[in-house]
Amino acid sequence: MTNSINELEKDATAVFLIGTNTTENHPIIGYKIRKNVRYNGAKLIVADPRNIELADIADVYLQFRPGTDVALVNAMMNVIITEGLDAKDFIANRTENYEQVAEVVKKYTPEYAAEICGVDAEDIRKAARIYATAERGSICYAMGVTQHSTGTDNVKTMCNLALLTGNLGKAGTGVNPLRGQNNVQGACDMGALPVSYPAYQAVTNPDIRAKFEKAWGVPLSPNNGLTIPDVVNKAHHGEIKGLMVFGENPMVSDPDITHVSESLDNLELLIVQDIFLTETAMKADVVFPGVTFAEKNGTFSNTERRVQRVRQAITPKGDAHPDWQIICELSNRLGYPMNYSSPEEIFEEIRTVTPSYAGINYQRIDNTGIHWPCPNEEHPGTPILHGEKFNRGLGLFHAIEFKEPYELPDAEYPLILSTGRSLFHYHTGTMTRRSSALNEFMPSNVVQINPETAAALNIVDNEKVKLVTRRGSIEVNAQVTEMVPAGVVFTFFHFSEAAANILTQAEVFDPVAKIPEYKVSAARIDKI
Amino acid sequence: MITLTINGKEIQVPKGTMVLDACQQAGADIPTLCYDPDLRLAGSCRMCVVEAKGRPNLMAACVSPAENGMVIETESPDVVESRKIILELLLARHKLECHTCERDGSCKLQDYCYRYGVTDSRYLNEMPHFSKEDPNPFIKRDYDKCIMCTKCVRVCEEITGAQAINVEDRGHHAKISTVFDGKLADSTCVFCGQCVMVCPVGALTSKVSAGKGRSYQTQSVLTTCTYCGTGCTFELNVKDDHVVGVTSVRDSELSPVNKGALCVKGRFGWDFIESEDRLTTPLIKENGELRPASWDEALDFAANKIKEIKAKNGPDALALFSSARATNEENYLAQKLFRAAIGTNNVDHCARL
Amino acid sequence: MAEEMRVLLEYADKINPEIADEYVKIGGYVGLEKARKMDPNDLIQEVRSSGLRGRGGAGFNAGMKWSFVPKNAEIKYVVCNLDEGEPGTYKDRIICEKNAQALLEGMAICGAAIDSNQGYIYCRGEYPFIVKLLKNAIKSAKELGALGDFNIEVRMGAGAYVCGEETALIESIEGHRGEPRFKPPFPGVAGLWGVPTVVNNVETFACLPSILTNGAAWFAGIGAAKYPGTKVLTLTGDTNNPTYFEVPTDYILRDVIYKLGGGVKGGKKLKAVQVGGTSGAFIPESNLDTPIDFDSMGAIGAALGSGAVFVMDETRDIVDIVSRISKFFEHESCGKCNPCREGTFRCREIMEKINSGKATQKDIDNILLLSRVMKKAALCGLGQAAPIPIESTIKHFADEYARKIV
Amino acid sequence: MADYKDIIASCKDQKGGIIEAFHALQQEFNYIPREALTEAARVFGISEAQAYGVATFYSYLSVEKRGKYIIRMCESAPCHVAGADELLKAIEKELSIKVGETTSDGKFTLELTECVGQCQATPVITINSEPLFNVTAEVLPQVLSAYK
Repeated sequence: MTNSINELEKDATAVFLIGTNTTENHPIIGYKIRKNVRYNGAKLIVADPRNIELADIADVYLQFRPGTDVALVNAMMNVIITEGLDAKDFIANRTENYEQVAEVVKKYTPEYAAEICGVDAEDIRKAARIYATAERGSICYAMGVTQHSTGTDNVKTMCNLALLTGNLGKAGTGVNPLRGQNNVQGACDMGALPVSYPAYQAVTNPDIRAKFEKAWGVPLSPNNGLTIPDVVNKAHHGEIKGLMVFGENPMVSDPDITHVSESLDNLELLIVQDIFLTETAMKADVVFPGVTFAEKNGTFSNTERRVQRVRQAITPKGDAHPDWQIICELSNRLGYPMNYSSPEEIFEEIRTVTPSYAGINYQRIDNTGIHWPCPNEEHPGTPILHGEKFNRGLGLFHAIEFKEPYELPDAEYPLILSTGRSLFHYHTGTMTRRSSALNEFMPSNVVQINPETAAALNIVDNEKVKLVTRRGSIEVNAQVTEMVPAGVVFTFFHFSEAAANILTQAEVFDPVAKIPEYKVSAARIDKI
Repeated sequence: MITLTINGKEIQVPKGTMVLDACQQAGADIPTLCYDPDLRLAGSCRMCVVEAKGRPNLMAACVSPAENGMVIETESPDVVESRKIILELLLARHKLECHTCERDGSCKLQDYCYRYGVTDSRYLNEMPHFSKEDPNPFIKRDYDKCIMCTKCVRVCEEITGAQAINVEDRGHHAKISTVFDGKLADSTCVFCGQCVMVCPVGALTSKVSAGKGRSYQTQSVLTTCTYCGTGCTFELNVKDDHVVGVTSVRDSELSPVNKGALCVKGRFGWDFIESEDRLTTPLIKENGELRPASWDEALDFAANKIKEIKAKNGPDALALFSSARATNEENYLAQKLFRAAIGTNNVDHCARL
Repeated sequence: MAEEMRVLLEYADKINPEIADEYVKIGGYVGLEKARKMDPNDLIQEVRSSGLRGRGGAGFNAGMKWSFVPKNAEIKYVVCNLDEGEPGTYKDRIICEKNAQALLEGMAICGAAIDSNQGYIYCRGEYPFIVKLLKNAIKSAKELGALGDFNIEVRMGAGAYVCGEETALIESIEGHRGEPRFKPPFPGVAGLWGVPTVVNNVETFACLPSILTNGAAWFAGIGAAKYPGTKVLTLTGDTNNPTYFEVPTDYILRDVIYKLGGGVKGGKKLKAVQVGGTSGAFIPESNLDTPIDFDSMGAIGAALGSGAVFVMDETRDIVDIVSRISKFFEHESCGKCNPCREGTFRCREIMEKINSGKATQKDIDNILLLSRVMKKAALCGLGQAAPIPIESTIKHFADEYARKIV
Repeated sequence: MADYKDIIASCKDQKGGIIEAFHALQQEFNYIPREALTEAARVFGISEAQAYGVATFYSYLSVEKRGKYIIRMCESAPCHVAGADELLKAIEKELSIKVGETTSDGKFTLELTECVGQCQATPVITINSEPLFNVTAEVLPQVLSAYK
């Protein structure tokens, strides 16, 4: 997030939610937005194919066709420019490449986009006006925007919209991806990415590489590494021989599980380090028992870049070891000594190679976490990015054309399938399926179907059906609900026994971010 | 600034300060049941009444603005008498089963009865019978213990925004209910348990923690939630080296993102930690079956295999899927392991999924 | 002096209250016209100096109340309290049935004083026919142009005595549970939908036209000096003449009962009289020579309240009646605050126990203690007043209780 | 019967007018049907739980089905001393129902009420809000026979 969470409760006078079912997937953030709307009169625009809870209190609700984000937002920009609502000073002083965007969005009139997106042109105008005329407008999005073959385009379009209206760098504004996992921000910050060391320092940059070679005392590879989908594919081809999976469960979370399974089976070595014998761990050659967040010390960095403490409450179960110790042990056996006495000592090393974390230490975040960047110990942290200038200097507009999703419905697979999360479960269910109350409340998967679609298919609520795509099929109960529009079906990916990712596509990714297109697959429903 | 006298002590407070805050500033501990600084004021429990000189009635400190020249007594005979009688009235409607109550030891009604020496109620006669089983796995609702502070209604409406509950009926028949007094699961309740957080007595408790330990038997450890990326903080309740519950931290310094508010997963989804299914020993695959192994055996096995592959196919034949669930420290070490110890940048995690 | 003095009800049954024109013909809407020409400050001052005090119960100077309304507020409301729920009271209904236009005119005068063009009448749910009457009366007045730009909307309650409390009434107009708000803020500062609101009773508003027409000094000269004007009373219980009267405020209670009321029914002796509705104190025969005005009543521990006068003859069982009254408060407590919700419930329990002859002196002590706490700690007037009949009867009719306890 | 949606819609311009809508619904149905309460909550922008709280607060509103004619017996002190208790017993006997119940033919529901402001002619009962004066046990059957 460019901005902090609490600004959504107090400072934002308009919030544009797109592709985020906030009250279910980031409940506390959702509650704050709702509070701001109800009690402070903040305006709310919700763009989501599903009629999510927050749509009920939205000033404008755009129930658009999955995958048409760029057309929708380009049309909003068209309205803003046409009606002279753009932030001319901000554009002139702080951005570049505006003209190209202005040129591209010309053809995206609300009527043109309305046709593509399946919404009312007037609603696009309303949404554009609300966001553009708000004193402080915030954009929040989640996987609904990113999990597309055009995910990067979608995100860039959101940035364009914020740049166009000057909604950056102030409290209550910003472009705010709501990140789905407790420490996905931190994992990225720490360089758990194939192209960067900690703090997004490129592995291909010789100066940076030299810095890390010095810090770590060994020569380092100059080449970008592989992303998860590439690793899976290369394992399939036999080029990747050994894989260590640490606290992940690709056998549930990754696209086209059949393909993933074959890839993992093809490995010479699969090491899995986890707290449960996950679907992935069952395939492992060796399994290391790690511990939960309750059994170790450390830090998590949340979606607003706030680095916070995790504290050990109990001793590790059985002979499980804190994960950091396991990694050290393994490293020592590989001839690269890692001898840390505590997570705090590791954190002290992190600070020396991670400029954005340099000013943070355990004492400073003992009570209240600090937002990075925090370059030194006197620095209070940075809840709001891009205040005076952007990292690259000027904010760069990207002219983006709308592209259709890869797999569109056809006669054989007439429905659009999207996948996502429920309030009551988390990710691959490793933890929540083993939480007694959560699993009792929601013990199995469902597929959400609009009543119209259900009627056409002669399907009633709670009926067990077969959900089929070109990759495979699962059997789930139908949940007939107005939450999804006609022609769109939605299912959850938490349930390994009816795994949504049997259905999703492994061959289609966003070309830049390598994110799978979980939000659009062509599907059909068969009666059983 | 205005000046007022509290228990004979003159203090200055900014205009607009409530008498309750002024009293606290003056070191007077005012009992409250319906007051919550994060919620709309109710002024209804009347436990916080104080005596202001020259006023015919007692005033509820939580809803009365301090005025210049006020002379206030916080434990005068009239005040103490009123608080005692209010406590007796509440006791007369409160199912007294402290011996099995989850909130024994962390119950405001109990605390105040102790403080004012209220042993029993002279008004004990007919008891209300509001409780009925609500079949949900999260929240136990025992309204025979409810003292009608309405904090649950307000927190549901104002913090969570679910608006699932309200006061039904009126007068002595008034009770907390969902629409048509139905099950929580059939209402707009999202089981965030904010109502459990604010309940001052044992009317609303966690079913997941039931019977596992009371507040005085547990230690609390402040930590950060392991689910979504919001970064809520809470306390893990620990008894005999087991996690037995999650409680909220209302302090905005200790809970800067959520101020004690949680979602259903954060508040009720912690017992996987104690699951029987936990992996407690290393495993090695032998003849297609995973079997327990010692740490040395497992680590040596992994290290040797890695070395072998690296020697044969180069470091780029190896890859790491790191974890968005693990700590920064662990992710740092994991990528360092692959980059420095093995020599490949094939490091990724499931940020996209 | 033992005559009625009819000001509000002067033309009772002589004009049709629904027809503004008939009211105009007897001099109606002259006061409003006069008020509209005055500077609002002068108008407030005029009302203030008339000495008109609220006829609803609290007896607050009406002009003074209006003067608290912030001048700079953009939106303000005038609200009429027609929720007369005090048992034995129906004088606001009579005023509407006989002279509804005076109420409308009075509200518009208040509107002119505080610069508001929107009024609400909150009529109790027991009076749907009055709602109809008022709607017709408003329509007629609007059609005649008598109210100018002042609009009045009628809202109907739904059976809740507590909504006679002004903040509960406001909550009810807003569509909420009729639970009283804590004060401050007072409605004059933050009332209906959070904006400054004047809430007055029907009778208070209905006094205004004559004050404007005849002058403040005229009004101030009627009745008791500190509570001038007339008061509409309703006589119930063991009276020969159960009806309504309008009398000057220095009229004494004995004359109400014996002259206007024609004495106690059946020629029996009087045991007690309860003034001001069911929350009023029980007054023994010895205090009958008290004038009915607010302060004189207050001096004997009673209250003029709504102007209901409930007569009980020598055969009446005081404990039984108070027991019934305690049931009323149990039923009407909104349940918001502890002393009232629990207190009214326990009061009823104990009163029934006493009434059934099973109670001891300990129960009397307990109910007196509870009464004391309710009076000083309850949130609103309902809980504070509920114990008054109990306390006053234990004080003045101790022997009735003594007879019933074991 | 009129559609509850139309009834509610006719009140929607009255700010905060959900109680007015409830009255209008009761005019038609004599109680507030569940689906109507849900609709009213939606129209007036409050939660169902809030609407339910309002509907159950006021003694003249009911969320439970009631008879065609709602008899309310005033119990307040002036009616009490005029013999309300005896009259109540007579009504219960005459209709063979207790307070809060509805006759088996769905015609009468008996409720208690506090003062209805007609104390010039006690005891008072109301039938569908119309006050009836000086009702005694003797005249009761005749009074009720007027309601078909």
